[in-house]
Amino acid sequence: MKVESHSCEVLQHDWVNARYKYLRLRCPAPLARATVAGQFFQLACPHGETEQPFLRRPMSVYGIGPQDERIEFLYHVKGVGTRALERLRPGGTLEMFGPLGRGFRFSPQWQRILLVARGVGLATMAPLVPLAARAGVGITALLSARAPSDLMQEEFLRGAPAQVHAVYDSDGSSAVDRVEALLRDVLLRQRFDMVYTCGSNRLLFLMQKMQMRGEAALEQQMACAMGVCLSCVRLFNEGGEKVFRRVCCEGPVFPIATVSGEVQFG
Amino acid sequence: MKVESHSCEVLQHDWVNARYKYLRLRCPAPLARATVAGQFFQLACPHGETEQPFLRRPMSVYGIGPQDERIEFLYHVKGVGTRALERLRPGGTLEMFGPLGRGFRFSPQWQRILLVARGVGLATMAPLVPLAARAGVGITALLSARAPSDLMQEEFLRGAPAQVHAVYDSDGSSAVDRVEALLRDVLLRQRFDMVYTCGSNRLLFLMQKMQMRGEAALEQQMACAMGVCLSCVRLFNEGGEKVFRRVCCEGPVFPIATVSGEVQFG
Amino acid sequence: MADLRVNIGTLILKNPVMPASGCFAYEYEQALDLSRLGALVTKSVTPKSRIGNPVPRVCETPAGMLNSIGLPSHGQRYFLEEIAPHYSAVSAPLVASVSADTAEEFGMACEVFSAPGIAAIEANISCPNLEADGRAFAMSATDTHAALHAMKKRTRLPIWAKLTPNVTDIAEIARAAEDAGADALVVANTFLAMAIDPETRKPRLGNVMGGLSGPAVRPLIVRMVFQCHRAVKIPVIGCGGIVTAEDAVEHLLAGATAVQVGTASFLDPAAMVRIIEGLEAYCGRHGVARIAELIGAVSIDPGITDRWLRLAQQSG
Amino acid sequence: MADLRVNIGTLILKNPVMPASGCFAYEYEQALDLSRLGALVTKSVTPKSRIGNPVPRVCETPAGMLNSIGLPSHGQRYFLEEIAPHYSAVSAPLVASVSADTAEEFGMACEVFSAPGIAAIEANISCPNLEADGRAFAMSATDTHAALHAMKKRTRLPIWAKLTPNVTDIAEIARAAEDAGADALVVANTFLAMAIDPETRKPRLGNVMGGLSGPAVRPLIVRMVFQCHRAVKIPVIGCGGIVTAEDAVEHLLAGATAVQVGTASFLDPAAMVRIIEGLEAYCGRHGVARIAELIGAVSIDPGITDRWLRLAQQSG
Ligand SMILES: Cc1cc2nc3c(=O)[nH]c(=O)nc-3n(C[C@H](O)[C@H](O)[C@H](O)COP(=O)(O)OP(=O)(O)OC[C@H]3O[C@@H](n4cnc5c(N)ncnc54)[C@H](O)[C@@H]3O)c2cc1C
Ligand SMILES: Cc1cc2nc3c(=O)[nH]c(=O)nc-3n(C[C@H](O)[C@H](O)[C@H](O)COP(=O)(O)OP(=O)(O)OC[C@H]3O[C@@H](n4cnc5c(N)ncnc54)[C@H](O)[C@@H]3O)c2cc1C
Ligand SMILES: Cc1cc2nc3c(=O)[nH]c(=O)nc-3n(C[C@H](O)[C@H](O)[C@H](O)COP(=O)(O)O)c2cc1C
Ligand SMILES: Cc1cc2nc3c(=O)[nH]c(=O)nc-3n(C[C@H](O)[C@H](O)[C@H](O)COP(=O)(O)O)c2cc1C
Ligand code: FES
Ligand code: FES
Repeated sequence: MKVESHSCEVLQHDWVNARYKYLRLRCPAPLARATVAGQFFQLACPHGETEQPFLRRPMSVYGIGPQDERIEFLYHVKGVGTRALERLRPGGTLEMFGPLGRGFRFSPQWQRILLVARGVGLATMAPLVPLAARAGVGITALLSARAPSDLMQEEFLRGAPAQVHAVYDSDGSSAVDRVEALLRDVLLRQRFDMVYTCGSNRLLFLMQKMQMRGEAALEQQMACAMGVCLSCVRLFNEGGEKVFRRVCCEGPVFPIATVSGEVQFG
Repeated sequence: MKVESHSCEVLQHDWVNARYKYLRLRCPAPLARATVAGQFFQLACPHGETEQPFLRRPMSVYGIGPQDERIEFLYHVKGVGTRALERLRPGGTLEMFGPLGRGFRFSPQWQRILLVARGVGLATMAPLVPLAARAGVGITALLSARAPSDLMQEEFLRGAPAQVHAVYDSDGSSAVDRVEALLRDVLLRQRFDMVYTCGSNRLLFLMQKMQMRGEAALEQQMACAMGVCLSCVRLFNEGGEKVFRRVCCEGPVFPIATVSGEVQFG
Repeated sequence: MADLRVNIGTLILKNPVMPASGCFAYEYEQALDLSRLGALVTKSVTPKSRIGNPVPRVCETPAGMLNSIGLPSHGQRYFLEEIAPHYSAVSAPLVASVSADTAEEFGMACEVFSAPGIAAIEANISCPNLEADGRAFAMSATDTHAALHAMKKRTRLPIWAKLTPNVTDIAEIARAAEDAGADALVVANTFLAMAIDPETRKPRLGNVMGGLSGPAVRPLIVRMVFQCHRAVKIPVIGCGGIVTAEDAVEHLLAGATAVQVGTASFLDPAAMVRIIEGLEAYCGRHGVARIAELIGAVSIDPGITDRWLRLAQQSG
Repeated sequence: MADLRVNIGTLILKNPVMPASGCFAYEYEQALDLSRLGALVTKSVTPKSRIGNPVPRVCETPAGMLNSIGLPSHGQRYFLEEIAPHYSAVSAPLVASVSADTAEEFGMACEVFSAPGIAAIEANISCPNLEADGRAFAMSATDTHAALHAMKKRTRLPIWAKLTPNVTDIAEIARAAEDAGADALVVANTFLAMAIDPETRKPRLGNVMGGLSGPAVRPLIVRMVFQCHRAVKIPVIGCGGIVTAEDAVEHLLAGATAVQVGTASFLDPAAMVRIIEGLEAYCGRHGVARIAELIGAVSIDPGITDRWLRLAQQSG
């Protein structure tokens, strides 16, 4: 079976900063071999005295391997589920199923790629970094964060060489017009075989406006994560038509150009 | 407030034999000073992957003190709740509220008491042992079990001196008629200021038939454990009349003579 | 500090939190200061004495419990003489819950309870355990109207009608109760349910069926509170699945003026005080000056379906 | 090894476990061998295409979830051409779920689905999301009868009527469906419910209300299965809150001939196979030779109330 539930052992579980936590698991199967960058798992967050998360939580893989049974996550402690997840201790057990969804396209023949990330988007795109580094593909990264303390550049690159442009809310450099200018500048100087983005609708729509071609990883509320329940739809422009696609199985990675604005709720 | 919820720290949690587990807690309040033998607490069994016990579980105190904030339990791992409870590890937290119910009567002036126990009944009566021992009150105990390996005599006496009669299902010595003969013999040789029993309806009704006066601790399905919901009633004979009493607050300890047979369900 | 007061008709409650009937008795004074509660609601009393249902009377279910206590009762006299006096020193108003077998008996019961010390009567016209298969007054608009009408004739105390959720259209029953003069609605009693032990093949309750309560039912009751609030002008008191202050806020936003807490007290006898304190904190955090502002204040985007449909026309 | 076969009318299922409509699609072949299932039940299809409800379409609740997917559908032709062929190599019979706006449309939909490869039609006469306030055919005995009647006229395939639990008296609706010729009942669809986020004050679903499913509702549905089983002679298929084999046994004991598994598959996509294996183990452990022995086999002590009342006469 391609998708199975696994009882994984927590090997390491540490705070990266005040809001993000790093989780390393030992899986009972060689999941790393089956998982590609951009895919995700459904995590069963443990029940606690005050939190009883019912649904699974989707989390992109942040690290794949190097051992076959090693999978890593990097996540934002945000609500009921992640607060419960956060309390797992090394030696404890996490149930999860996956890998799920379609990952990013990547070719070792490429010369250079551009990664545009904000917040958790960084976790989703992180597995592309070692892939590129190993293949000698050049990496340019534009990382956006609230403040320097939130950037997680180290966690993103994990030692790989890259040209990094960091922008912050705290100094105004992350404002859309300033990022646009920065991006134009970068695009003038470098040619990219592929552009990826994740973590910010604002950045995504900016890149769309700038007619940058590439891939974006999206999020949506999920129940089944296998294409069955139709809860996770988003709207796309495909061949002049608007169509609904399921983020869990037709994504979470989609061509940047196709992503359509969404009916905002409320 | 007399009854409060407490977050207790698990200090020790070990198997006593294949079915019983011993639990020692450090409470955030001097509960030991407020608790008497025969009283119980409502334990919030932790939620696990497969077990999500909703109601609290009533457990008699097995050990009170010696430190003011130390409370011990001895329990049978039996169903959903106790299986979940069993998985708590030292350092973990257990929520509970209590002490609840009315405990056993006891007087340090007494000369000798008789304790008739089977199974978990032993945990409920155990706090009487150090009480008697400290006051120089003689202890005679009739312990009934499936087999010698189930007896838990050490756990019951914890080093206190006592005259023990052990009977077993495995050799037929626990049969009602043989226990009756044994009890008659014991009652002929010794005078008891008080007789206690817990853990077996068969033994209880035998003692009732033999017109032994004393106290029995009873069990019943509970929700509130504070006398509010009326779920835990049992039937009693009081002054020639049959009346319902709430085990949680009018008991769990009742005079042996008053306990009435119950409408057996199914 | 936010103003937590709410009005149920002429009755002013110092805060919107009170116990649910059958989930409260003076024994809780061991765990909380009863005077802190918005009101006290007692276990339903029947005119005649009853012994209640066979044991086991409770069992647990996923995020909830079943009960088939079945209204054991020593009768109304006993209540007035032995129970009510316990609360005389408590500042919270006393609401006496009554249950009866006929509309007429309901009327008479209200007359008996029109006594000093009782601030309002809650009419449990919905207990699912009394009649076969759980049928009750509140399962029919006509019967609801008849019962309330009989009660309003016999007393000048406010009558709160406690509805059953086991109906196709709760708004219809709500309107019937309002038409007959009910002063408030309690939404709602328990859901008729059943659990079987697969190991023994026996029902888990002596009475076979019982009422489901607890967090499991909260989304169902919140929906009904919302529907009733839209259907009537009298206050709705939300009752179902409240464990935390946030759960209480959810009920208020849906349209409840006050809330009742049942099952949660079994898990923590001080739950109601925790909830009151949590409401104060919530109001502080959200800049709510008067908790009454929250009543029915759920923020529904009226344009969403239109915008969604407009999308539809564009999509394949 | 126990015989797990059960009969739904003329249809013989190799075991009593099948998916619930809307909680299954061929994508699950990645997680389990579809041929192991007792039957396959597909997402409800409407005659015309629809886009479904605004997002968010799901949220979680205590021991359950709400959904307001709202029947997005590409229509019946698409189903026959694009969906059904996926299952042609699967040995389990294919049950196509249909939903429609009028009795007549239900009838026509059944005619369209009377096609090779479809073994039975499940009529979703209960979806709470379609009409305002969740009203559906199965909320009225008359409408239920009319819809079933229209369908039976247009097809010779077995029709399973999927009831809504949002009713006062499910047995009455069950009888109406049976009278109109339904070959089996599916008990039941989701409960109309609502959840509000206290932080944002917004409903958690784009559609405001949605259907509650999952373990939270099991005691409610088990009660309804029990009531329907007593009310009709046609098979009842239990659907609500089943996560484990023991939960499935509970449904069977209450009177279900087979069971549908919905929400549980979202938590573990291989849940149905786990349940089938668990049923084999249960039968082994309990010496059950044929699983059909369990249907309606709840052991109710008829004397208990008498014995209890006898007590009552003795007690004060
Ligand atoms: C494919 C995918 C990959 C993701 N990868 C990561 C990652 O690597 N690191 C990370 O920190 N976060 C990631 N997220 C977001 C993450 O799933 C949510 O932050 C998380 O579910 C929040 O759960 P909670 O219970 O803490 O929050 P709550 O707000 O309490 O969640 C309530 C419900 O909403 C859902 N939900 C809340 N936020 C989101 C969201 N943004 N997307 C989808 N569902 C949501 C939850 O799953 C849950 O069902 C990913 C989301 C998706 C869809
Ligand atoms: C006052 C009192 C003191 C007790 N003291 C002890 C003790 O010291 N050690 C010990 O091992 N056991 C004791 N018990 C019994 C203990 O409460 C049950 O064994 C335990 O609740 C079983 O829970 P479970 O979830 O493992 O079993 P399950 O059978 O899965 O329980 C299901 C439900 O039934 C209830 N239940 C099951 N058995 C009993 C029972 N015998 N009495 C009351 N409710 C029950 C549970 O609380 C739960 O709500 C005591 C019971 C009472 C009433
Ligand atoms: C053990 C128990 C006993 C109850 N007794 C009564 C009662 O006597 N009268 C009544 O109107 N409701 C009674 N109820 C219903 C509650 O008042 C309340 O409506 C229901 O439990 C839902 O609220 P909750 O989810 O907060 O428990 C009882 C509920 C429980 C759990
Ligand atoms: C996401 C989702 C979608 C559903 N879609 C349908 C549907 O299209 N047609 C239908 O008859 N029932 C539908 N249902 C109801 C289920 O078939 C089932 O009746 C309900 O979920 C109860 O079972 P459960 O508790 O096992 O989930 C849906 C349920 C869910 C959770
Ligand atoms: S989450 Fe179910 S279809 Fe995507
Ligand atoms: S458990 Fe509630 S009255 Fe005893």
